[in-house]
Amino acid sequence: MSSNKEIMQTIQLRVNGDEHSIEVPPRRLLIDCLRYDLGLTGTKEGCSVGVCGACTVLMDGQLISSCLALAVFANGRDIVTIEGVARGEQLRKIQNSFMDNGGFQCGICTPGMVISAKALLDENPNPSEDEIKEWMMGNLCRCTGYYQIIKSIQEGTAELADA
Amino acid sequence: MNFCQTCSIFSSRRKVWDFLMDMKNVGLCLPGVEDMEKMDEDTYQGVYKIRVGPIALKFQGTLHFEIRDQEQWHVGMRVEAKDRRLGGGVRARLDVDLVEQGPDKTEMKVNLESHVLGKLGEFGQPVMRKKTDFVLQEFARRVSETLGSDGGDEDL
Amino acid sequence: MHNFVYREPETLEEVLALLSELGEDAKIIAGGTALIIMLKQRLLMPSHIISLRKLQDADGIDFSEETFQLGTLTTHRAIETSPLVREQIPVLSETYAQVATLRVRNMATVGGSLAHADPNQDPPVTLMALDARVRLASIDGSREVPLDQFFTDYYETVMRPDEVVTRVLIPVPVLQGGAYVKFLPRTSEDYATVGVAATVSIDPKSGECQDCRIVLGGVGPIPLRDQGGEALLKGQKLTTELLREVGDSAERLTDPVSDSRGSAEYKRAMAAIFVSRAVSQAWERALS
Amino acid sequence: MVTRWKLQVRGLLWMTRLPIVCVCRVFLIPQVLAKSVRYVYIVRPMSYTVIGKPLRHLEGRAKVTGKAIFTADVALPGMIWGKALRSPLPHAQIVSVDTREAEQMSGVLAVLTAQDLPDVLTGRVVYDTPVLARDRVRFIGEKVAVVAAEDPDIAESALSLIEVEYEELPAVFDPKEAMKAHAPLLHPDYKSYLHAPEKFFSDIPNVHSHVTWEVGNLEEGFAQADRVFDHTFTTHSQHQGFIEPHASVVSVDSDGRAHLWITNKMPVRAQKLLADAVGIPQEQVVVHPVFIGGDFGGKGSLMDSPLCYHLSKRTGRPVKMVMTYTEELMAGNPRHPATISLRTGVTQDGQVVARQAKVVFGSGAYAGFKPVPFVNIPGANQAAGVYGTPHVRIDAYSVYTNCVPGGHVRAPGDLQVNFAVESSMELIAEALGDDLLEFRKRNLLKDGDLLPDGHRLEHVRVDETLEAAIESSNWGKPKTGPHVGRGISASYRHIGTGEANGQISLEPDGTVKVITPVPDTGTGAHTVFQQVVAETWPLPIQKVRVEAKPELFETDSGAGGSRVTYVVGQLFKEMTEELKESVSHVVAEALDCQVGDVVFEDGQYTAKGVERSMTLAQVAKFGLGKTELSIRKTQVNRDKPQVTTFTAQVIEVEVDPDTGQVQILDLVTAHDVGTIINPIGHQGQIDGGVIQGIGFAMIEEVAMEDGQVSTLHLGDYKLPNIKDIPPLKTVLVQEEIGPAPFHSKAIGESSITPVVGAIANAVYDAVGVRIYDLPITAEKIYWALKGQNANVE
Repeated sequence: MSSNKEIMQTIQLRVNGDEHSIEVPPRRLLIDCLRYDLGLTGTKEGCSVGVCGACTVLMDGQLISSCLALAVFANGRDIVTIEGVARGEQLRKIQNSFMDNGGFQCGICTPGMVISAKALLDENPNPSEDEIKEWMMGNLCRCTGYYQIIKSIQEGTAELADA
Repeated sequence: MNFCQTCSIFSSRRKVWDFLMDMKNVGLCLPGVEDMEKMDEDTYQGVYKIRVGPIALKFQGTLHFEIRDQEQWHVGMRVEAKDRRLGGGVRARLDVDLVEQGPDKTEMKVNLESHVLGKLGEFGQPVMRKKTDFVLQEFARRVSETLGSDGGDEDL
Repeated sequence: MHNFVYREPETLEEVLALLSELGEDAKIIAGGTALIIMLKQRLLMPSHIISLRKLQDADGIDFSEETFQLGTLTTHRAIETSPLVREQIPVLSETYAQVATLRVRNMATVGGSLAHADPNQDPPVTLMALDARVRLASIDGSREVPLDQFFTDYYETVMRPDEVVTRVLIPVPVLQGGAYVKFLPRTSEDYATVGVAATVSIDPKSGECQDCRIVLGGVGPIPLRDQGGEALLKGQKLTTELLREVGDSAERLTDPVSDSRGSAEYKRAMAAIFVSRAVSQAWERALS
Repeated sequence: MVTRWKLQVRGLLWMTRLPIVCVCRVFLIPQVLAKSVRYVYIVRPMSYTVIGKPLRHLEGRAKVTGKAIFTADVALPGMIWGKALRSPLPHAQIVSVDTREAEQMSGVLAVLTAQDLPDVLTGRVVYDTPVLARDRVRFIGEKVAVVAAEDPDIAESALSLIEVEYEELPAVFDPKEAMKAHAPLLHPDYKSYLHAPEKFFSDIPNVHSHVTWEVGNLEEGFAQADRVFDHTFTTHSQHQGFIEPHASVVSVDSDGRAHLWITNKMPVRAQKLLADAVGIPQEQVVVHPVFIGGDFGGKGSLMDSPLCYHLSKRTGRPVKMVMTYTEELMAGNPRHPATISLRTGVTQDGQVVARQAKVVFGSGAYAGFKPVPFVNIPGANQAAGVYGTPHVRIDAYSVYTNCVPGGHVRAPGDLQVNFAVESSMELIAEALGDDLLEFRKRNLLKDGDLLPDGHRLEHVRVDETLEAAIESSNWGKPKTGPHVGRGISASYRHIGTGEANGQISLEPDGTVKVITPVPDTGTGAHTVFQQVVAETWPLPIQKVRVEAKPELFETDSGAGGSRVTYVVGQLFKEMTEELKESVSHVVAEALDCQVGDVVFEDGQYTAKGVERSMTLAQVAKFGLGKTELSIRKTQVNRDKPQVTTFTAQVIEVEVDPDTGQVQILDLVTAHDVGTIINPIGHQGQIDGGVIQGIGFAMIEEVAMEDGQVSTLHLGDYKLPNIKDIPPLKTVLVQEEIGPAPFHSKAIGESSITPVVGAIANAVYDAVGVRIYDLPITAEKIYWALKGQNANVE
């Protein structure tokens, strides 16, 4: 249990297009690696058991809970976090849509919501209300009651917005 | 959590009483109890192991006689045990009443009030409850079996 | 979480050799959705974690004349979205689609879910109703276990510590109609209060049940197959009365725990209701 | 005199998908108001430039890009982690705590117990809560020791090495038991606690606050009654369900100043509370602003921050503590469970003339999470509901038990009591053979009526609101199935009062900067301030900047109690007018003209007869160093407006008679609103409240057995997800009358309250099952139906 004899492992990961080589203990969770080792605190921790979706990231294009993945899982993989959704100052249309339609309030679930919504729109640019619900049911939001999130997704696209 | 178990034992009340007074016997009838050791007249120390799937719990603790009332044919025991690795424990109160049903037939009523504490209590309580219920059923069954039984009532 | 050594072998042989060497000190990780929670809670503190994630050819869905095969690392989502599964065994993709949320389905694997043996899961229930078998491998060789003999208790199976699930096999053709009905009185991504899978084949001439399987999840220490209810159905036409009897038969079989999804008594009563719903849905599908 | 029109906002305003019906009623004559009304309402059609526009929340970009920094995101050089050891027992004496082994562990920097801390209690009002349990623990989850380590895993490991010896004490979990003569006393010294309100002391065991609200004469009221009804209801505990668990970071610098980052919507209050809790002067605490990941009333306490302080002081390192969600559910500050007993006197012709209510709240082990001076649950005073009752007496008891301490959750007490009131109204109407709607309408509050707290209401819009809800729903129409039912419920919510602070200045770049100590908890409050200032001037919205700087203020009420738009908005409106006046003086000086001649046009200042014009930036430059271009103000607003806000809902459900499962087919929520400052935020409050209300009514329960919470993660404590939401229709009964800026009203705590009563009533209408005990689960309905079939009912 003591930390001094701990075996470290070097992992290579690509986060939002940037290559990183980091030394982590195998017990390190991906969420902690992103938040503390890489300083990408846009990924949030809510429930810690994979239910709330605040920690959602994309690993090789698939939505996962970064609180339920070891950092070593991401070795050699491609990770996209909320920080990688916009291109620099240029937002995606879905991000603008969340702002225009009240898709967030406190903002704690928003990174996970936006990532999930973007992944949906990448796969299905015109989702029906039911398809949105089915896809997004793993992202909890306590503030909005979801109605304005549905609207944000219906009116958004995964494309980059005009700068 | 409260558990009750009642069974009929084909043995005199006196014999059942004597049997229960020897903690070694009690230990043998409780599945998972190991290394029961006498500390003093009323206190025993032991290890209790229980498995829930891949989770192996090992409690170390004491069993203490609080009541030995032969006039009322009532035994009261207190159990306190800890699993240090997990940071949790069990506190229980076990009450046994013996009712004479005939010269060679005794009804044993077992009542267990148990609390799962700390980390252990935080998760999987429903399954722990089920497991505890099983242990108690098994206790009644083994006591009956050792002393003779009519198969026991499946009365929960 | 505690410290552990993480191994990520690339061949099954290496996995099995490690398991044989480390025994109970090692735990297998695949998708990780269940194991990582237990590690976080420190309910498990193995010294070694052996990952199957780098295993070659351990995922995938294959279809032959006799069996439908799912590789151990196939994700829930892959089964849910596979056109082959949808076409051949629609009830299977429907079942996997009802597991928790998209993120869980993207990570959780077929083999992992079976080895975890949580009685509240959905897939084992349907797989059992499809007469599935599990292929296990150890350093001593491999064996196949019918799923209805695989689970032994809460979170427990017949697997030895040195064994790993390599494949799930479903005999084909499966029965004509299948349904998985999940009772969710709270939220839509909850575990089931009770989940029931039913598969039915009907004689087109007589309209009578030729064969069927009924399995219940969430109402006992393991998924429960109701052979009594199956016997009641076989050779019969469907009537409301028969459905009620089949439901009652299932109810008697159940041994649920009381929890936030309902009291044991309620779950028992719901088992009867949902068995009859699953059977009538499977029946309808068998006819169409 | 009254023009009334109905307007479908679909496509007209920003909402296109959700059906919103807007009923506007505009009084053309301002003098309609009675003299007793304190506020002069000027009614005019919407002709604002920024008010009423669906503006993006100003912090939106930070939130959708992941750049918004919340407490748990704060990273400081050398930062270490704290974790708390919690009591496994509900009530016990602490015999000894042995931390030696934990201290030895590699990576552990400090282990503290109560012995290492000053003997000080803390709390939001009453100081009754120890930072670490000293000699006794009073609930499962109470903190007993704390470890600081290099990482949270090490800290967690060290916790299991701390040995605590307890001697168990008799515990009491049910408030009714706790009030009995020989119940164990949890806080024998309650009366000596700091800020314990003497006025509300009680001699009943464990009752730490007994509040009475009374109007009329109860005896007289019951004497007038032809029939008297008694009903008792019980309600459960609900967690706020914010997705961000409580977190704190404290860094004690070399000057001994404590820098604090905390999930707290009242940061200035937190500064004072922390100073008291750790024994340093208030100015030694510097609160840094952070985003707050959901509040819903629950984030007003210090939570772990005093521990962070002590650990930081001990180790010389910044210390972060983030509660796990399990800790939140075990030891957060959930909604108070309650027992509500109502006695109602009604005349032959269906007039409610008397209401006696006894409301018992399970306070939990400590009262320190309660933020009101009387240390009780304010919503209890709604026990007459929206019904004008001449004789009312309400007794609210807040009772210590060995359970998790309760706190405020959106509309605290309102939900519990409203469920009881709205259920009992139907029980009474049914017993009288009266029509459910007519019985209600006959008894609704009217202008000039007194609320149970003695507050006189004016401009009561409950009738119109209820009517609007009915009209937009299927009430009275044929049902679509045999197990379909509809339920009505109505409520009111006061507009909160308190102290507001702010600073407003004209900046060299020509923008107006607004500084507030109030964080935006997600309600869009900062955008509201921006709009209020921009409209008042008027300026384009981009010319107004809002910043949260709690560290600049010494006192402030912070966010909560449906107060922010009213008290803070009003302050900023006045300050804007003052600043504008100052600017006019500067302009007059610059342009060498009379102040009265200064004109502001098209974003430029000029004056009558003067050729030159100045931009705001030029004015700022000219006025550089002039103190009057930066105004700072404190305003205490204790005047509870006589206008309140009403909500009426009609909910249609279908019940599966085989399982008891309830599906909401249609939910109509009608609101009596003033000017809507920002429709995005306004609708967001309505939507979120409704869904939180559904969670409370049917899904969520902090379930406890012998003081032990059994729903300890979000897999067991379920929050409604996007697939669980019903069709929602919002009806806005609008009238430009409201005490807040531009005749706006409060909305944040309105929509949540009536949901539970409406569902309960709808279930009864659908299958004849009357729920007296919340939550309304499928299982309860199922067993009730079973009982009915066996003719038990």
